[in-house]
Amino acid sequence: MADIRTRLGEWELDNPIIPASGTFGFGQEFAKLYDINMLGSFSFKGTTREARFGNPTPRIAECTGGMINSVGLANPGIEKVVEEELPKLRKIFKKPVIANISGFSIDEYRYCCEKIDKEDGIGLIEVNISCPNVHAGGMAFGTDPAQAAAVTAAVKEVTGKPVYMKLSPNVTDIRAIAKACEEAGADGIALINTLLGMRIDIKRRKPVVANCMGGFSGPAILPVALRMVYQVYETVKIPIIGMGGVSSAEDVIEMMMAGASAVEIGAMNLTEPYICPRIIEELPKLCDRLGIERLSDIIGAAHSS
Amino acid sequence: MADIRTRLGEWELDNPIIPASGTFGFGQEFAKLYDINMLGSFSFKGTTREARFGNPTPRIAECTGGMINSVGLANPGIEKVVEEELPKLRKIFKKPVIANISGFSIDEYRYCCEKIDKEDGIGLIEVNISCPNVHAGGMAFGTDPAQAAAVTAAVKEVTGKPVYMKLSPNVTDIRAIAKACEEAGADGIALINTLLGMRIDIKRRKPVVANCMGGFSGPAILPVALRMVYQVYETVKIPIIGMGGVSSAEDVIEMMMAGASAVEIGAMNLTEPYICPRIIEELPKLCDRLGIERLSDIIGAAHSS
Amino acid sequence: MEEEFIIKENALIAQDVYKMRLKGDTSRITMPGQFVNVRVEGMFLRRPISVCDFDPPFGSEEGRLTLIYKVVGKGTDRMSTMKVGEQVNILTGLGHGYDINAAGARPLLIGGGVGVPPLYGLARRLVRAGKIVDVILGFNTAADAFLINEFEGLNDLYEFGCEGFDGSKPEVRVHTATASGELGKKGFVTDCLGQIDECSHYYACGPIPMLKALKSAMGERFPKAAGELSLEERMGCGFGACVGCSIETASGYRKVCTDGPVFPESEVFV
Amino acid sequence: MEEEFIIKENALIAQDVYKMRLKGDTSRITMPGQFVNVRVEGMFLRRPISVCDFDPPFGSEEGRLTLIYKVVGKGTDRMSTMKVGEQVNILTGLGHGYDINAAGARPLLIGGGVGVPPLYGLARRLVRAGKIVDVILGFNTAADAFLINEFEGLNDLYEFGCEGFDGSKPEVRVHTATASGELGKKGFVTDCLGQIDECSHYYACGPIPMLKALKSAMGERFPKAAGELSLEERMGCGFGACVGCSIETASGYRKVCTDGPVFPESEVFV
Ligand SMILES: Cc1cc2nc3c(=O)[nH]c(=O)nc-3n(C[C@H](O)[C@H](O)[C@H](O)COP(=O)(O)OP(=O)(O)OC[C@H]3O[C@@H](n4cnc5c(N)ncnc54)[C@H](O)[C@@H]3O)c2cc1C
Ligand SMILES: Cc1cc2nc3c(=O)[nH]c(=O)nc-3n(C[C@H](O)[C@H](O)[C@H](O)COP(=O)(O)OP(=O)(O)OC[C@H]3O[C@@H](n4cnc5c(N)ncnc54)[C@H](O)[C@@H]3O)c2cc1C
Ligand SMILES: Cc1cc2nc3c(=O)[nH]c(=O)nc-3n(C[C@H](O)[C@H](O)[C@H](O)COP(=O)(O)O)c2cc1C
Ligand SMILES: Cc1cc2nc3c(=O)[nH]c(=O)nc-3n(C[C@H](O)[C@H](O)[C@H](O)COP(=O)(O)O)c2cc1C
Ligand code: FES
Ligand code: FES
Repeated sequence: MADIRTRLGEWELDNPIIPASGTFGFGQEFAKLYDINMLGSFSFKGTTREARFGNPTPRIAECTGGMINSVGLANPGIEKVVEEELPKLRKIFKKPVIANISGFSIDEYRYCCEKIDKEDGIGLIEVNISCPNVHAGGMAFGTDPAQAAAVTAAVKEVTGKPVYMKLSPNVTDIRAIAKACEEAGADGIALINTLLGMRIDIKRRKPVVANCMGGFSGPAILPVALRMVYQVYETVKIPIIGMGGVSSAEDVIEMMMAGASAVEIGAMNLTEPYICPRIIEELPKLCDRLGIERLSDIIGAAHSS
Repeated sequence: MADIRTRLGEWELDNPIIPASGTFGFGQEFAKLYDINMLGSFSFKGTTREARFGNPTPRIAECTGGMINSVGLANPGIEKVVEEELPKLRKIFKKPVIANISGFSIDEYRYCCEKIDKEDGIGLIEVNISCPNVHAGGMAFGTDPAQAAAVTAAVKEVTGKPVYMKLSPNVTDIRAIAKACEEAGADGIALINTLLGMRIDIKRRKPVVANCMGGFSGPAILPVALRMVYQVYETVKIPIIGMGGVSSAEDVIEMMMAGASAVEIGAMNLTEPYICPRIIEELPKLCDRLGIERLSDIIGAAHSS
Repeated sequence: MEEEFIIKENALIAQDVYKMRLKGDTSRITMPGQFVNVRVEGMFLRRPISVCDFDPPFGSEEGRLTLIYKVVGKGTDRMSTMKVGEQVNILTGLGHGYDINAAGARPLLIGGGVGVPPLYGLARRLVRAGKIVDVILGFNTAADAFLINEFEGLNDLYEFGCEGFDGSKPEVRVHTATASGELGKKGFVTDCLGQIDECSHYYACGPIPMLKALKSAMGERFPKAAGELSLEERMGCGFGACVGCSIETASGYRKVCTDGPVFPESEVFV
Repeated sequence: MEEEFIIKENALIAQDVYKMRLKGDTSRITMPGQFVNVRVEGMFLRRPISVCDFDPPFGSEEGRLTLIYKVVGKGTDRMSTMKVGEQVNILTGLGHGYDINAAGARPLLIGGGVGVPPLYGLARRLVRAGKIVDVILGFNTAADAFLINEFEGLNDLYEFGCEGFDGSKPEVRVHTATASGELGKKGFVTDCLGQIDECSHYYACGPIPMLKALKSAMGERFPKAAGELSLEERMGCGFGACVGCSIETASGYRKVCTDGPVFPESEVFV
């Protein structure tokens, strides 16, 4: 049987499968469905300084091969996450978790990461820089290399934990952003977040989601995600967590061959709640069929040397 | 029965349905399947100064809800298009056609548009600026507002025909590109071209298409296309031809409510060759069901006034 | 939570409205007012549909599940083409349903349009518990109406005493309103409130404007009766993971899919 | 071009290889070596499959179409689960097939693996035209082999004279090679060329390495025989619209889907 362990820097994961932030809450819902300790890890719901309701509803729309969400970082706020969610989580999840942190200012990122830094059982911090920067005209931190670097440097100052910058795909040149994060000290890159998309309700003649636009994800976006992971792998030396549209063991292999050391699965958790355990079961068998002895050997295999 | 005519500037189309460039050749293949005069118009295969084989094969890959092509602007060259294809076309197609022009330098765009300017039966010129600029490091003309404006201004100098700039979606801010084109004199905007994507063959451990990456299109990209058409409609005053993932009469309505005056259909022609006549048949019925008397009334209807 | 069901019936019962009967493991469904999330081929998201009625698996008998849905878009259209014998993948037993224990002696059920189905399973259980149940059903036209006979039928079912109950003779009193006036009272469900003489507790499901009108009408007619309202919201998952379906309530943010879809009337701002 | 077919059979005939028999309008198929493009639910692109054999519609009889395909990925896997009676949407009569008129008296057919199927319909027509046909079939192992008996069977079929022909007694001579040596000659199709005494023209279909080896071996063994090779390329449309399948040939760029899939051996660089 193939060895499906993988590493993110110093951290060895039993397998590369990680439910993505925003699709797995703080683990409690899925813990009722299966033993979540079988996962490589999971990334908890994007957390900000203050509690947030998020955007007005409706905030979900159907698309071919995927969905739009405009949940808008609904979360209980860092205080409550640290004081309530993490202790609850530790009772059911024995592995390190990924802390997904968001913010609307560099200060907010720093504040949240500093809080998380003091916590045990955090495998790494995933810093989501796709939120609009309230201090700089509302363009996302993740769309400008200089701002991406500034967030990276700021959070690196306040935490000793590995910092993975989670990039937005809504950019002209993802390589420039990834490179800027690496140079500012990031320990890894996570990508992709959702594509900005919209749907219109032709009966009501209005956008389907109240917030007009939202984040598009699911199997439909896999080709874009693979392309960006591939590009970033050629650009940086730090490990990559690949995600975007992954829905099968085959897709996991594809993502790793593109350059990912581990793979997150987002929207598919919502419609097929047992997707992660199923992929974890299938993965060693698929490796055997493909003649892969150690999964970690194939990271970046699609690149011509 | 609803009136499904629409206008692109001075040009009145019997209906908004236009097969997209690269998926309809020069009309000959489809003319064997149905009377192509029922179309609003069609956009012919992207034409460059020289004849091009395009990229090496394989250059097609399957995706969820779409496909990747790395055809790479294979075309017979402007000379042959003008001397052979257009005369052949005029025998079977009685409506104005859309001339899709590509280039790798501003000179090349100018050269081709000047040639086309002398031809009859051209409804408008669609200038595809998603090709890499050989004189400026290979980044596409369509990813930089200044370069997009430079191409627009250059071709406007050599032609009196309406010039629609066809934009690439692989950018951080589509509004800035569209605005730059409008200010440089464009008569309209066509969008979106394909998303840059890739797939990996996990058996061969190599990209599926020989050229590594390619253009991703088909129903999967509709949400991104709608979002961009919506954004551009709020940014410019010139008409928009909307495209990207349209596969049904409902999608056509959605695209027009987002802001498109006419709608192109690309990849779907390849897998469902009768898609355009079917949509043209369905459209007035759907309008009736939705209480739309004149299709042109709904252009931009999803925008809050 | 994820179960395979087999379709036993999928029939048109009113204009654009279908009844789908299924067999499978219903053991996770525990309260009327809960819903299921149905996988529909070709759609990414599942489609949430209220449990109209259910029976738990019993011995070697499989569980029974009835759904009633209206074709409003691509997903429900596709559902309407599913065939008897086909397998359907369903997330079952989702959400928090109606609290039967709060019914009191004279519960009142109010349903509008496709809000009617979940009240049927509730009514059946209330009758079984020996209650005198008033049911107000509202539709636009006669062509849209369904389940009226079935609600009436609950009276026959229990006349033969096929279930034990707590003494008082149970009964279902059906009141109908149609906007067109073709059936029952001309008007809305609220126009039937005059026909109700007593109400210990109420249960409602229907479009937001109906719930809004009802809430204020009930406040006047039966100010002491507490109520429960079933809400709808676009859902990403249906089991609490995506926070797509949040609403603001008197007691803070709540997820329609897990904290609801049934909420105490006093909690929700409709 | 777009037709609905009904599946009459979809059976495993060798390791991962299925034979699908269909009924429908085959009138656009005119030459063996053409292909069809099959819509497979859940896939965006259609799947190109060679016509193995076909009969045109005749009177009230529908046309018959046989496809043989190997499961190599998601699309063909899905095809293998299609059921008898199911409807399949197919673009038919695509491409340019084998030129029967060029056969001469002693045509030679060479097929490797899933390149074998299109040669069957060709062989049947050549026999009907009174030819003595040599057929070389190459497979990896015995488990991969298929159609051998059917090719042999073409002899019986025509012994009863059920078709008129031009005088000479037609015949099919089947030569088999397997890389494993389990069946026929151990080795490749080229290793069977020694068994062929005459060749007026040849027709081949198989993987590129086979075509390459064949082209040079034929140049030595039968330098005067012209040949036709069937090529494969990933396709966007299959009917000439997307230029996805272009190749460079001795006479310029050609589309595999419309100018091919069968090309004169002298034209193509394999
Ligand atoms: C808890 C709950 C219980 C429901 N019970 C029933 C029932 O018993 N019978 C019934 O006919 N309908 C019921 N609905 C509404 C039903 O879910 C929608 O009519 C259905 O999802 C529409 O799908 P569609 O693809 O046909 O429409 P489309 O408009 O094409 O759907 C597009 C997307 O919007 C969502 N959507 C559309 N309308 C609604 C809606 N009203 N509520 C939630 N999501 C919606 C769809 O699920 C899908 O994701 C219920 C909804 C909820 C939330
Ligand atoms: C003209 C022609 C005739 C063919 N005839 C036959 C036949 O008679 N029997 C048979 O078994 N196979 C035949 N093939 C090959 C067959 O098309 C592929 O095996 C099939 O498309 C694989 O689909 P998949 O989804 O299972 O594989 P996947 O690898 O999952 O397919 C992914 C994509 O690649 C394409 N693809 C994969 N392999 C090939 C290939 N070899 N050629 C072209 N496209 C490919 C698929 O069509 C699909 O678009 C033919 C191909 C061509 C071009
Ligand atoms: C409902 C939903 C909520 C999300 N919330 C967050 C979030 O809070 N923080 C974050 O970094 N990404 C968030 N994402 C993005 C995912 O983590 C992931 O990057 C993206 O969905 C692409 O993966 P997928 O195609 O597998 O869904 C969210 C995605 C979805 C569908
Ligand atoms: C096979 C193929 C070839 C294409 N070639 C061109 C081209 O030559 N010029 C161009 O402007 N766009 C080209 N496109 C892009 C389409 O015109 C269209 O912008 C894009 O595919 C999005 O529409 P769709 O999702 O409906 O396919 C091509 C697309 C495909 C699928
Ligand atoms: S629908 Fe996902 S949390 Fe309610
Ligand atoms: S496959 Fe489209 S031109 Fe050949």
